[in-house]
Amino acid sequence: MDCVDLTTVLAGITLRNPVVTCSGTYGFGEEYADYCPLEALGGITLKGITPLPRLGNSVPRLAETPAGLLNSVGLENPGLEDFLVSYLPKVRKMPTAVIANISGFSLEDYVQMARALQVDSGLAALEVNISCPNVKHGGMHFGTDPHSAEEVIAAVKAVTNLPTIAKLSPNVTDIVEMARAAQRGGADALSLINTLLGMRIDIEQQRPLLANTFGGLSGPAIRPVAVRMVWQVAEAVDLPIIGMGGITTWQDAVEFLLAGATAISIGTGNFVNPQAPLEIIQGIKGYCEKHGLTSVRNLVGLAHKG
Amino acid sequence: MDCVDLTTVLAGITLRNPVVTCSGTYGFGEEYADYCPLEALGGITLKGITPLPRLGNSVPRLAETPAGLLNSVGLENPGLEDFLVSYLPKVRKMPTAVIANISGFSLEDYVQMARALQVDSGLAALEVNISCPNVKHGGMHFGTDPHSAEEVIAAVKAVTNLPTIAKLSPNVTDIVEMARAAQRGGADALSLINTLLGMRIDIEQQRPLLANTFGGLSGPAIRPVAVRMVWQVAEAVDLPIIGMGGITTWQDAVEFLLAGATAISIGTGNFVNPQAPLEIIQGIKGYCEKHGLTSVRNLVGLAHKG
Amino acid sequence: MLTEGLVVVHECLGAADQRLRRLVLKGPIAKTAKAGQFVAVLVQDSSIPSYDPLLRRPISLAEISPDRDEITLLYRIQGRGTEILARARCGEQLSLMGPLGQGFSLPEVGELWLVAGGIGVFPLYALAQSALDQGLNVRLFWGGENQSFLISAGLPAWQALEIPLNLSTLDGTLGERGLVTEQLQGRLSELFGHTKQENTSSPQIRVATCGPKKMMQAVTELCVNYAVPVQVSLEERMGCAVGACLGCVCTLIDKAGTLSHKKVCQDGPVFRGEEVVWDGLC
Amino acid sequence: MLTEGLVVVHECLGAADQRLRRLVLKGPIAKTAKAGQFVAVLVQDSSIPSYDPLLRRPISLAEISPDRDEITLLYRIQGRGTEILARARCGEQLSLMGPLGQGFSLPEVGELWLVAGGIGVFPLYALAQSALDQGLNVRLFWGGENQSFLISAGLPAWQALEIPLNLSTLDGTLGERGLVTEQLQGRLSELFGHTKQENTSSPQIRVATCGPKKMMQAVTELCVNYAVPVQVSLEERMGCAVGACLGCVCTLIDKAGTLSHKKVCQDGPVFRGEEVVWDGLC
Ligand SMILES: Cc1cc2nc3c(=O)[nH]c(=O)nc-3n(C[C@H](O)[C@H](O)[C@H](O)COP(=O)(O)OP(=O)(O)OC[C@H]3O[C@@H](n4cnc5c(N)ncnc54)[C@H](O)[C@@H]3O)c2cc1C
Ligand SMILES: Cc1cc2nc3c(=O)[nH]c(=O)nc-3n(C[C@H](O)[C@H](O)[C@H](O)COP(=O)(O)OP(=O)(O)OC[C@H]3O[C@@H](n4cnc5c(N)ncnc54)[C@H](O)[C@@H]3O)c2cc1C
Ligand SMILES: Cc1cc2nc3c(=O)[nH]c(=O)nc-3n(C[C@H](O)[C@H](O)[C@H](O)COP(=O)(O)O)c2cc1C
Ligand SMILES: Cc1cc2nc3c(=O)[nH]c(=O)nc-3n(C[C@H](O)[C@H](O)[C@H](O)COP(=O)(O)O)c2cc1C
Ligand code: FES
Ligand code: FES
Repeated sequence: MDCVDLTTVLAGITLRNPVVTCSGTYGFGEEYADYCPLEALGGITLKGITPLPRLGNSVPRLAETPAGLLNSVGLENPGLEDFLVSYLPKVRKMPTAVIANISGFSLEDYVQMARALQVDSGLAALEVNISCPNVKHGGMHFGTDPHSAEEVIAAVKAVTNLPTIAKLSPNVTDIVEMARAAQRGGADALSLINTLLGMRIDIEQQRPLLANTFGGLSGPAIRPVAVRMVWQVAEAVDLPIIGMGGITTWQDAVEFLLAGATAISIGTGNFVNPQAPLEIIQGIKGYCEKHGLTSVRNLVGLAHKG
Repeated sequence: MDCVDLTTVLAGITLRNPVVTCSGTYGFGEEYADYCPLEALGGITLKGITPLPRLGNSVPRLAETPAGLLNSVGLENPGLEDFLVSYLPKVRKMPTAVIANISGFSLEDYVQMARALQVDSGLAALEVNISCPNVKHGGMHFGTDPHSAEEVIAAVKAVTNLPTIAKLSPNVTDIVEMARAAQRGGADALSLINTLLGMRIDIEQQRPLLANTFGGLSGPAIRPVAVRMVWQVAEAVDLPIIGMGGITTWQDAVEFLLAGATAISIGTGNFVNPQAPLEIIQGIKGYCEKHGLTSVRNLVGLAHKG
Repeated sequence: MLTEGLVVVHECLGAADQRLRRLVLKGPIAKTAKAGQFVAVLVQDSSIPSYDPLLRRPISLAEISPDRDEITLLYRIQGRGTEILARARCGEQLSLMGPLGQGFSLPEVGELWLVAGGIGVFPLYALAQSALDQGLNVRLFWGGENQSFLISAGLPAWQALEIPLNLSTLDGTLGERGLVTEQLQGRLSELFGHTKQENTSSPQIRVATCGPKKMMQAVTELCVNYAVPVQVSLEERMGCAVGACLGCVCTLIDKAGTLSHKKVCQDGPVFRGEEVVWDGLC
Repeated sequence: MLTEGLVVVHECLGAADQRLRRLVLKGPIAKTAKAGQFVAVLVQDSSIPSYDPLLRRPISLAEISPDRDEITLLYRIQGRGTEILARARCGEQLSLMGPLGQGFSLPEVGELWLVAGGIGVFPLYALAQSALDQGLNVRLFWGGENQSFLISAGLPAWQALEIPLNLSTLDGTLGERGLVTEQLQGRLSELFGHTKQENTSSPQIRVATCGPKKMMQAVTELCVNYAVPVQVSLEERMGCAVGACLGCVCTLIDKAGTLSHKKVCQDGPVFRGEEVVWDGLC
């Protein structure tokens, strides 16, 4: 029988398949509707929100690099209140698992949002972004200091009944230490990785190309770093991982699953091919069939055993 | 007058021009002789050496990634003694500034090599690699802990009269902190950056593609990270920087100079185009002419002033 | 909509040194598109996917022919993306997202003045065609570097529309020497005199403009002075092109003075000129 | 030497489903190259530089024609690099580094047996030509998947050399069914009997082999058993291709049992089979 079970379980949520989309690249779930039916996806992650509305950074916010993309959106978002009023009602109706993504500048910021987002909101989980490199104060601190990371995750866990996913920054010396901190804080799962801090200079203008000087590097260029971090964390920490960073093809997705990710998430890849998630789901299925696996869950971490 | 002065001064050494080649990618200086005359280069950096000979890691040691290259050579080298006997005599005759690169597994390792390498050896400078990510023990420690970094640089400085360049790892939370530590240790200059730790998985074999699992990521993919680190360190630390990471064209080189590098170094780019250093020297010259600069030194850090 | 466009024409537009290209694509987009909208083209060397460049390129629709299922894109080769695009051959399929964005809105009656700077003229051609189809009076103000540029960038096609043309070149080799805004200003003051006014009895004029930011800003200021409604077509670097990444925002200010961000790709690229905050920082 | 090669022939070799290509390049390399050496080809889509793939591809010289300044490369499309290479058109220039490596050494007199597995036959063709030019007796042992493969991969050209051919296929559609090593073993034992020996009075035979690692290892073991000198042409992933990066090492063991690393690109790709440590770990 060549029927493959694509469902996967992550932090207590059952996903239709292991393919999710990344925060900040998929808007609030409606923007790509013409390209990729939500009901086909394992889940989507919403744009990161903060307690208060933010206009974000000036343009230019985007710059291409070899096989990569720098962005300095700077967490532009409508703020918690408007999110609850204008967006959350739609989320309830979405035919897939919806993960909210929250960012903050203080412990209280995170707590305020986590308190407002509960199982009855229709969300499947809460992704706690402690890693956005675009915000001058706050973000980086939680993402690079294990003690703060533990504290913020614990504080979120204390006030929400939603499964909590800690999203970690790759801009650290020791990703395993950060993962362990999130685990101690009570995280139910980990998202790996956010963007690498980078920049480009416009050599004709002789100044940084991004208005904000620095930006987060995403896309295929960072994939080897992302796979390595997923691998290291999978070896050391017993939490499910959502792997991301440069996935554009099903082969990339399989690489993350073999490295130990339970699900994978597509960000920049959507910009290149808005049907990438669909093609990746098919590709993973085909790969399982070819290798005689009856469930995609059997793929997870397989490369560690060799 | 459109004549441009390409000479640059770095840690007390005058370089014919700011274009150097990276350690580990240019052998011991002779391998590329048919492709790129040494006398055209600002300098070359030799393959990293250790006190004892090393066979390095198993093959495969190389894997391509999008716009990048993973390597896990693992510091294969003939060891200090053979280096002194078989290679150093040739170095004396080389018509360019030659920088030796040393790696170690203990403070004593570094001291032993630094003691053996002095101004009278014909070398122009010593690059202390505290960042090689391929060695299971040792390397990473010096490269990621500021206190150890300071210690090892100070120990090297104490026993050699050669200008000392600290080569830093990008796999850290805070590159500025590491640069400051090297400065406290007495470094005369900094090399930024070594490779990012990454990996690839062979999805057919279902195991890591490199025999050593992890490798160092180099090439254009990492350039945005390298430029960012050069920029950050140039803002914070008053030491000349050799910028490297993904340089393949003169435009890339100019980007690093504008970010604050006094010289630049070409690694993986040589593999793509063994005449890249020559083309880059010409390109930098042309850029200076076009922008009315009489000396390449005027380019350094220019993008910070905008 | 994600769709393929079959390359049916891909040729040099005008003098080779202008590096302009005309690309006609057959596909379903023409059926639903309107002037001012754009497509996001995957620029890749044929069938082997590459990440270099990574992102699609937004290109405006310069002509829309629903009867023939064809859209025309006009572009200048200016960087890696367009250089690779320029290699697409007839018979190849290009991956397109589109039609994207909101496009221009046409007045019911009256006169439409198009004000173009350089290759900003391209999307205005589709607009001119729709406006003429609808029976509006159309006039083009167009400034460019020199005669060679204007002729290369489509002047003959504009002449074929038989509408009044006010041309300017920087070097005076064609039309008047100077900026397109000077001609616009001249014409506005001819009609309305030299002072600001809200004279609703004068002809119903609307302006649509596309070109360099500084020029569109100047056009907007002139129009605001004369109380002439103006639509501007903005450009910004794009990631997703569908409103999902917030890469391409512009800043608007409403009558109450409140600043907000809009997405050029989804809410634009066409905006009401009076609402645009031109210095972009907020 | 960094040089350009003008594509004068680029064609399908044999059946399309074998994905084999024949590429003839005109340039100075032919003047100095010898059999067993290789070139490092930049695989890029024409003039616009790309990092995808980043590295050059090493390809052996399958024919060297100094009189016409031509080298022939034969290759199989197996991945991104060769897929892009396959798009080079006649009249284009490819950037080449070469000739690289040390190549085979030919005996003065006697018989040269070539043992090829699959497309490992390609570099052996240039060797056969040199050996025949030098008046040596040449024999080919060649194993492949099936008849279609052998015919596609150049059997007619080998037949034209009028040398003895011992062919095997896995499915028995051409030559003997089985492995090429079985034929080699048969022939060796015919000549030397079934036991190990150092019989220097039997014909002076030398073996040169290229193919999958496991096959070359087996060939080497057979040769060592019969005290026949064997040269093997190794493959390893390459970075610089000139000995500067240490990416491509292989492990050798000398008579004293000392292990050392050699660079396949610079010290090889041809090595004495007896010296190769086949499991590669040290
Ligand atoms: C809505 C819209 C419509 C456009 N219509 C046209 C058109 O009809 N004809 C035409 O020639 N050009 C048009 N452009 C600009 C076109 O997208 C860029 O000129 C094109 O990307 C040129 O860059 P390149 O890819 O060759 O250069 P590269 O150097 O490869 O570009 C590098 C990056 O900068 C971005 N970029 C470069 N220039 C611009 C620009 N002016 N605006 C936005 N992003 C830019 C690219 O998209 C890319 O991400 C339009 C842009 C937008 C936003
Ligand atoms: C000395 C030498 C001579 C060769 N001669 C020939 C020849 O004459 N004909 C031919 O068809 N092939 C030859 N090869 C192999 C050829 O280089 C690879 O087959 C080719 O790189 C195929 O990979 P790709 O680029 O299409 O695949 P990709 O998937 O793009 O390759 C990915 C990476 O793996 C490397 N790689 C893949 N396969 C091999 C391999 N077998 N050996 C070494 N590296 C590999 C590539 O160089 C690249 O770095 C030779 C290899 C070496 C080392
Ligand atoms: C334009 C853009 C905006 C992003 N915004 C957010 C965000 O708001 N919150 C967050 O946690 N990650 C954000 N990210 C990071 C992505 O979710 C993802 O972790 C990263 O891009 C790596 O995946 P990729 O290479 O597939 O894009 C953003 C990325 C991009 C490209
Ligand atoms: C094959 C290879 C071997 C390397 N070996 C060394 C080494 O021995 N010592 C060292 O300090 N850096 C070593 N490096 C790192 C380079 O010197 C350089 O810092 C890095 O590759 C980034 O530059 P690039 O992107 O231009 O290659 C090596 C890099 C490569 C690709
Ligand atoms: S390009 Fe993504 S929101 Fe406009
Ligand atoms: S490929 Fe660099 S040493 Fe052989």
